[in-house]
Amino acid sequence: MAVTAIDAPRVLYRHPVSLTDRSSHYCPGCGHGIVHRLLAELIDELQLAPRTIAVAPVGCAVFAYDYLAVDWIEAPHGRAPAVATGVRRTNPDKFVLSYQGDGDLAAIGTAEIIHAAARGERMTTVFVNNGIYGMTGGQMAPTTLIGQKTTSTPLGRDPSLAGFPIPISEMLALMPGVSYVARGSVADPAAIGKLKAMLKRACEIQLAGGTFALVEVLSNCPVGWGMTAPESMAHLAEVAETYPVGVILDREKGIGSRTAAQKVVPA
Amino acid sequence: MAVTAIDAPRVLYRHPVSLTDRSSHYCPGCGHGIVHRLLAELIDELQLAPRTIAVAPVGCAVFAYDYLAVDWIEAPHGRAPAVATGVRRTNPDKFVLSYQGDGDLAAIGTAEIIHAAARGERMTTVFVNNGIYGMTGGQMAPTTLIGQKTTSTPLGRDPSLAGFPIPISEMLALMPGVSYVARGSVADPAAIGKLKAMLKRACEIQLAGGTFALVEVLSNCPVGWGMTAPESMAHLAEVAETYPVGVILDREKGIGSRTAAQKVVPA
Amino acid sequence: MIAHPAPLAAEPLATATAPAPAAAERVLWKGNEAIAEAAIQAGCDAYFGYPITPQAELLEWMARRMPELGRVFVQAESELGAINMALGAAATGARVLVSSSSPGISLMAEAMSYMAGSEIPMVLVDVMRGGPGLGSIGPSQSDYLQIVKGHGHGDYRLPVLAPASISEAMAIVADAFELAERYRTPVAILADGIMGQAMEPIVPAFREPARPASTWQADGATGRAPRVVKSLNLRPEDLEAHNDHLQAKFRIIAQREVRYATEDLADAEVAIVAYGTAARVARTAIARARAGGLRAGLIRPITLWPFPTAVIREAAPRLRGILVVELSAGQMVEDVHLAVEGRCPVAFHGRTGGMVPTPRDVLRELRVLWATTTPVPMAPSDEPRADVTWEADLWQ
Amino acid sequence: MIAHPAPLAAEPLATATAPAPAAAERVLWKGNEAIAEAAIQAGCDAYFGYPITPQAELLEWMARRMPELGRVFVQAESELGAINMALGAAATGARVLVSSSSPGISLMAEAMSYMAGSEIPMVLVDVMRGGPGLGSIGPSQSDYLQIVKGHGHGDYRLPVLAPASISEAMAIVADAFELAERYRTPVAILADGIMGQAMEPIVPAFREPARPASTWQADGATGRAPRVVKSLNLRPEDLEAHNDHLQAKFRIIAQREVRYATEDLADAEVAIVAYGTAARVARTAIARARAGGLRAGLIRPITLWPFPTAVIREAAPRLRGILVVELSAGQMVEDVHLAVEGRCPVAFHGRTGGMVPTPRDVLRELRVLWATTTPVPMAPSDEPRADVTWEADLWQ
Amino acid sequence: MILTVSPALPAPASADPHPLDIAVDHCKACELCISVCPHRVLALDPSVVNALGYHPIRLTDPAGCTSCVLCARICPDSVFTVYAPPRGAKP
Amino acid sequence: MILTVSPALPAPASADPHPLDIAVDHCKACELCISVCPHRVLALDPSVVNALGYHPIRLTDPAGCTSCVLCARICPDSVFTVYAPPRGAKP
Amino acid sequence: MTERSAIFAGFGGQGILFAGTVLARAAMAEGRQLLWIPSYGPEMRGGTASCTVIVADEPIGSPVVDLADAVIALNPPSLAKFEAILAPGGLLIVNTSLIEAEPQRTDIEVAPVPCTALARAAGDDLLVSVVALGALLARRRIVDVASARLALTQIVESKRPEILAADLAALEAGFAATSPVGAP
Amino acid sequence: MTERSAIFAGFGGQGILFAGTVLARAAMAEGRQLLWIPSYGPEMRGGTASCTVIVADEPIGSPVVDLADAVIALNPPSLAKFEAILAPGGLLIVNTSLIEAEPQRTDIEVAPVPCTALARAAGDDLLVSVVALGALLARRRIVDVASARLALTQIVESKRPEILAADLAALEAGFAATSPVGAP
Ligand SMILES: Cc1ncc(C[n+]2csc(CCOP(=O)(O)OP(=O)(O)O)c2C)c(N)n1
Ligand SMILES: Cc1ncc(C[n+]2csc(CCOP(=O)(O)OP(=O)(O)O)c2C)c(N)n1
Ligand code: SF4
Ligand code: SF4
Ligand code: SF4
Ligand code: SF4
Ligand code: SF4
Ligand code: SF4
Ligand SMILES: [Mg+2]
Ligand SMILES: [Mg+2]
Repeated sequence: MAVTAIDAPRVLYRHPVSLTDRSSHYCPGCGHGIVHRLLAELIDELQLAPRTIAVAPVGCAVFAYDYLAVDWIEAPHGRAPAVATGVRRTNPDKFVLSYQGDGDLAAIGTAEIIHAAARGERMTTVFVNNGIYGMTGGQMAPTTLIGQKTTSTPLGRDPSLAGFPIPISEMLALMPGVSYVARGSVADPAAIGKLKAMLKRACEIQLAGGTFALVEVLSNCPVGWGMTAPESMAHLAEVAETYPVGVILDREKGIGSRTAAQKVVPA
Repeated sequence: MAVTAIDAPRVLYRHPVSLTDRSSHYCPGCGHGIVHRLLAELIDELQLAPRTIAVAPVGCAVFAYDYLAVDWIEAPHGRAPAVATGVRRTNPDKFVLSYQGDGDLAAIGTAEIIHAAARGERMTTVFVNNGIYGMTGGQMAPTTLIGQKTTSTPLGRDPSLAGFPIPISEMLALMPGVSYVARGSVADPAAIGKLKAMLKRACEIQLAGGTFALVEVLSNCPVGWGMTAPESMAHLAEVAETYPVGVILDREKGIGSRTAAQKVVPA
Repeated sequence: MIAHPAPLAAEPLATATAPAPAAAERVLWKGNEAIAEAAIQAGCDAYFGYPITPQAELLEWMARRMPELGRVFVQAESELGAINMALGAAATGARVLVSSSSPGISLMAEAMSYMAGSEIPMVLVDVMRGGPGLGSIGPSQSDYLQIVKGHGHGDYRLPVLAPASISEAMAIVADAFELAERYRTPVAILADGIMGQAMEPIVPAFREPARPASTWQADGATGRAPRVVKSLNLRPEDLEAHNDHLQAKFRIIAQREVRYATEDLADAEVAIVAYGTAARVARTAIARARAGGLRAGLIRPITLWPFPTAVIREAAPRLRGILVVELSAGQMVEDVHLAVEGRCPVAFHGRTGGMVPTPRDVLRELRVLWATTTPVPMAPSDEPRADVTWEADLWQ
Repeated sequence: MIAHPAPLAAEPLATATAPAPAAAERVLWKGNEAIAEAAIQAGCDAYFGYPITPQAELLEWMARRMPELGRVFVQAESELGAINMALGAAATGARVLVSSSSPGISLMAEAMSYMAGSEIPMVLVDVMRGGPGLGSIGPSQSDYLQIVKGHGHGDYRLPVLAPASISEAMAIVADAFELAERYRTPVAILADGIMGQAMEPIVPAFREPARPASTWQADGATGRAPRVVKSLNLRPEDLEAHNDHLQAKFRIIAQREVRYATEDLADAEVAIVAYGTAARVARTAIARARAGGLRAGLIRPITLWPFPTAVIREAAPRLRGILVVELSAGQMVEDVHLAVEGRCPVAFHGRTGGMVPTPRDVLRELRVLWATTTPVPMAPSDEPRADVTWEADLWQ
Repeated sequence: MILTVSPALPAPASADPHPLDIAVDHCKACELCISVCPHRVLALDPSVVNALGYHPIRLTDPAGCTSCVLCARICPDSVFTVYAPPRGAKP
Repeated sequence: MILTVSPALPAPASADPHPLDIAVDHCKACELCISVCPHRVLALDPSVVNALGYHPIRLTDPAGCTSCVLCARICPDSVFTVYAPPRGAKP
Repeated sequence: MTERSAIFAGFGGQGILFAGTVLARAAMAEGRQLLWIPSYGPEMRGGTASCTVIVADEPIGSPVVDLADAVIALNPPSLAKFEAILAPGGLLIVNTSLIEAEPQRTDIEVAPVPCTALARAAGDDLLVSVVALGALLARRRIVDVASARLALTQIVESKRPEILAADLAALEAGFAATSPVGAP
Repeated sequence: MTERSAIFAGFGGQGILFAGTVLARAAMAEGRQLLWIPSYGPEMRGGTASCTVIVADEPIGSPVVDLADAVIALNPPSLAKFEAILAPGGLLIVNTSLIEAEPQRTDIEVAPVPCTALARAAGDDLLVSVVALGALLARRRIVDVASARLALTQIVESKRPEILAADLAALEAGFAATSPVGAP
């Protein structure tokens, strides 16, 4: 390795170029900031900035377009996958990035994400699952854990009234049009490292011409959860019991791939 | 067995009481008629007529309320599961029946059916999958087979443009709130017999206080498929290669039950 | 002076079935919370909603209270889910409330048209925010044209109530259920971000409307012929007959259910027409105007449909001009023009996007209107002189 | 006599890029098919739709033609999907068409509001059917209030074009794209079941509007600063500024883009105001009326917003009365009242639910109007005498 | 020549019980029953146009019918009422 | 007494390179970095209120920092720039 | 010639729209103005389908016909539904193969034609409305029968040449079935 | 007494809405009319939050205040934003712990109070707006300080009794921090 002059210190980490200098509106310790930073690092590393068309959700991350220096289109709540489909079909040579929260993707936007996946749209979706509606004040999301207290489940989520957490990523992984589905976490630096690898894979699949790729991120909402940021990160271990971290489907690598047919017991 | 007077012939089959006498508007040989008849038979056998609140879809079966002599509510296209949820929650002692086509349930109504299932609503859904939009003139449905010609896929469904058939029943079966998911067919009298058994199970689960139950029916659309009725029934064998017939989930009997967790490869 | 049809006013307060705070002491509730509790006390059987600012507290109040009372609360997967759950529950005869804010309201257009067509009673609250699109979460009145004119497809009208204070909002909730069931129609309540978020001390007095014996709902064909609640009539002849029936009903509502309040109109040279929060700003501006010797008055529509056309049309010739004030770029002003039909000048002042007109701005506009118009010979007025307090706006 | 702004009319026909049937021989197409092909020839890059009667043939035509031409066709999972795909595609600068019918249109309200707020150009075709609710599939004009007034939430206006013949529909498609892109706004075309399903022989002549150099779309920040296409402005001050910008734009459109046609108006004692299919019925009724000595005329709005207020207001004093004919319970009639402002009596005749007024009915209403009104001294008219053929309605 | 248009519903159950009652005016001539009848004793009747405009089904050979009920199981329009063969009738 | 409000961004990179640059006015005092710092050399500074109104992070013991970058990996607000320890610096 | 309007009505399966299309194409070939309006949607399955064709030399106004010049009733319901809409002196073609009922009006011209029987003779019941079209043109020269023959050929040749002969035979049979009475 | 309006403004974390609520409850306890209007939604995270309280003896009209009787500015942005809205002679309380800038207007009454410092002294930076409320009531008797003490007690006791003492101390500190000048 080349000799470095003592007065030119090596930089081990610096603010990514694609991440703007504005201080974010996110609450202290919010995982959205971590995910934004990882995406900015990847956009820099893969030199995607000039060819990316990103779609912003309605959720706390609606302001993503203030922080990631690429072209953005704001989608109505839950419709990012449809908006991204329109972008994809009319811009075959661009990199299409869609960013959604769990209320956005797994509640109001259920039909849109499932059909974008069914069509095998060539796009990369970042799905930030913090188990709550952060933006609107901490109401239950479809991903809220059983027993979890939210402003719309004050006594904790009771499945008999409010239903069960929805395994949306597993459902998406059932579809032939899907190339990659993984679930990562921002719980700690190690998990964040793995998460970045998943995100990178999800981007590279699109760049290689692959179909629909999605990374679910187990993230936190300290405010909505009524915890300190460190507490909320620790709590992600419990979340992972309902939403196990790992690669759910990597069709190319033969991980988790399965046809619907294999799951039926003939009558 | 009691002696029967020669002039009092035993009736082996007769028009069900709950099936009205109006001749249906369905095309010749349409499976909806068969499914209606089976439901009428079950309503008679289980004496459900006085306590049933049924929800009609938008599709050829919108007229179901003219043929099954129970209370009906017409739902907007795809929203039957939400409408049925409203009925269920406010009428705990009634029998809630929801009837949907594949366009209605698996396209526009994707979010509603998935979340009714996620909430584990105590209702019985009949899902008539004829792989096409019959009512509107034979356009592609999410369930249309690869290569199948429809009025909106004139050269046959090309997955790279129009996506893949969606395994919606298998997806529903992933959810903890679901008790029963099965796929039957109207291909021939034997299949119709099995189908009736599935429908009966789906009704009895609700009557026993169980959660969400759904029976997918592989049905035909001779007009939309451009086949004679007998040809269309024969074609169902091919359909069953993409949509295998059988019980997908019977939680009580431990068939097909699986938690999302079991399907993840830890990173 | 408050105008409302005798029947509703005549009805005695039903004692609330759900335990309510002792009517004696005042409570400090947000508008969203007050509306929710008023619905509960009005006998609401089921609430379906989806979170959105600035109405989230309404949903959250229901999330806590309804299960306590053994009633139905469902946070739906979307506004589409919520409004269609409401359709289903209401079609079985349940008393149902749904609430949302502008973008969510837009998603309910199809189902609202279905309910109007199927004659399903239900109450929808729109706590309006700035638009268009995602807009802002600030207070607004820019859904007027949507809710009053053209929300869903097809020929139908929607009774729309617009409270101007939290107390009035609570009274209006009971009236909304009553109207909905009396006429078998969905009814809308238009509020705005300030109405939803502000707190006023309120006397927790409630009313539970009697339930009409209804013979239409699909609640299981026990001992009777099956019923169908539907909007489909494939034969145009049948659908036209149904539309004629609906139109006849709408004409009756238009005749019987107009509600509005007037203040200082008797001797007014100029009048403001405004509803909801805009009317409150107008009220302060009018007070300042009168302090400065400019005789201004207020006409405050409480029902936006049916619109108080007659009172405006009757007052117009006696006025130098009318100033319409809205939290919008100019929506209700169309209905004012339809009422005035050129009988006097009509000016407009509006703020958009979450901004609210200030009393100072409105006063300025009043002065401009006064200065740019000519005096009208005072006709003997049939208006009572006495000013009206906001409490008096309550319909009990 | 056809009124339209110079700019559009002045523009020469661009030669269609997609191979079109030889302009010589006439073709027999359904309205739905003609509109679809006209869009293709106008340079439509992408179509997103969802099946619904009576517009299914439009989607099916696109399903066949667009892939042939290497362009984008997607049958969405729903109208919500379709309109949001359109939002995405159009936000990158593509020329996009979406079509549906009444119930499907209702589901597009939110996204339409977003597009208006985000200033995304796009053309939406509504082939209206009988409502409310599921209604019927018969022809109707009962989405007028929805599309023209209050479809989505928030303060925005939508340019709305209403063809009365298949040929005119084809010309209007090109104009719609041009308007959409010139003003960065969604534009709607209102047709009805008959317009969509009927066949007329048409000369396949097309126009592809030039593409404005646009500097706003999000198509990848190559060699430039990133762009954001959005409608959110959380600070009310910002959102109000944006609304002021939008309103200024709408005022310009209202000034420049009014289109209408008049027939037999010069010497008319009574006039019919009607658009689309209703105007065709009116035309036959007027011919029969004149054959019987009753001098009737026609004012046919081609743009429903901006509405041809001026021509109606100007004609009103010279008329015994105006008869508004619609396939609805009375929707456009509100705008006619706003234009007339009491200057002459306004009568209404409408059929609903898929029923269509007959020339006989309209003639009867004309006679009643004539008989119940008083003559007006003929003022010298600025209207040209010559009758106008429907072909002349085409804007090239 | 005038083709017979069948009388309106309900088709009167014939006095003397035989294997099948056929609600002629409900039949849409889809031929599903024909395709499943193991004894091929069903056929459309071109001499009749029923109320729906179809040539309805006819039992060509009552004796050949074993009352197996397959036709009734598949008929989408519930056209058939099936009776057991008279006692002592040979299978 | 007046609490110091830190200067507006950007925080000037100090001339003499040390393990960390801290963009003080981006810090929201969430303490995530503190929770992951293996050497516990980070703490909030109560004597300062930054532009966002928080007591921002401070490197309490520059010598104790090993430039392990964990703080930067988890910081949601990208507050840190991390430099390698100077040559020959003991670990 | 001024506007002429004809309404074909019958069972969904009787080729109503087809016959209307043949008439429309014939009119277009003659350089005429025309408007072809179908009944559409699900009611076409079963029940009664209808198709209105208006042919004229000037631009056509109203797409709805309240005074039809000709009604072709191919099944009982359509006779009941459309007899009333005929203009005085209008032509009513009755498919006597399926319709036993007698028309009520006396101010119209009735042409009883066993369309279904003739169609079957020509080879297929489904040709019934082509037969009726032939009969219509024999009584009312809305278009020249030659133009109809041409249009029929163009349409059928491309899709199902094998049945062209039968189609043409049906047209002739209908044309021959009723003696040309009344004004052209 | 006619209408009196006060606007509290500062960082999201400075307890702005809380102080407003205490004032509102105090006014309600006194049987007055009042209107409490928060700034709401996501902008409350970071950025500047504000809360308007109007107290009156007659029914209150406009919820928007264009002539405030008092503004409590707890951070630099809120001074910039709300100074202009003060009525002539209005009271401006400036949190000198965080705000170095000087108010521009000369026609208003300025009360510099080191609210944050006093709050910290009382036990917690977060009590800053309670301190400010105390200062407000010292200069403007919108409600009796006793009512405020009562309201504060009622609210805090139920939720977090352990911090009640500190809250009351903060109120007193603020009240003591500025000598009662100007009209009650
Ligand atoms: C149609 C519509 N419905 C509701 C809302 C209100 N809303 C804004 S964000 C949001 C959900 C946010 O939750 P999530 O997607 O999980 O994102 P998070 O804030 O948790 O990151 C909702 C319901 C809206 N803006 N539009
Ligand atoms: C909102 C809306 N969109 C579209 C339609 C038109 N439409 C009616 S039925 C139908 C789909 C029918 O397909 P399916 O659900 O498979 O039922 P099938 O007719 O095949 O039994 C559609 C798209 C509608 N009525 N409403
Ligand atoms: S509310 Fe939750 S998700 Fe939203 S910014 Fe705050 S912490 Fe993050
Ligand atoms: S169109 Fe298809 S599904 Fe509909 S009735 Fe006809 S055959 Fe059945
Ligand atoms: S199955 Fe039924 S409808 Fe079909 S031909 Fe046989 S009897 Fe007729
Ligand atoms: S009962 Fe069996 S044998 Fe008799 S007709 Fe029916 S299918 Fe044929
Ligand atoms: S993680 Fe970042 S924002 Fe949080 S305290 Fe550390 S430096 Fe500040
Ligand atoms: S680099 Fe490592 S040691 Fe240094 S402060 Fe950050 S976490 Fe602590
Ligand atoms: Mg979330
Ligand atoms: Mg189908």
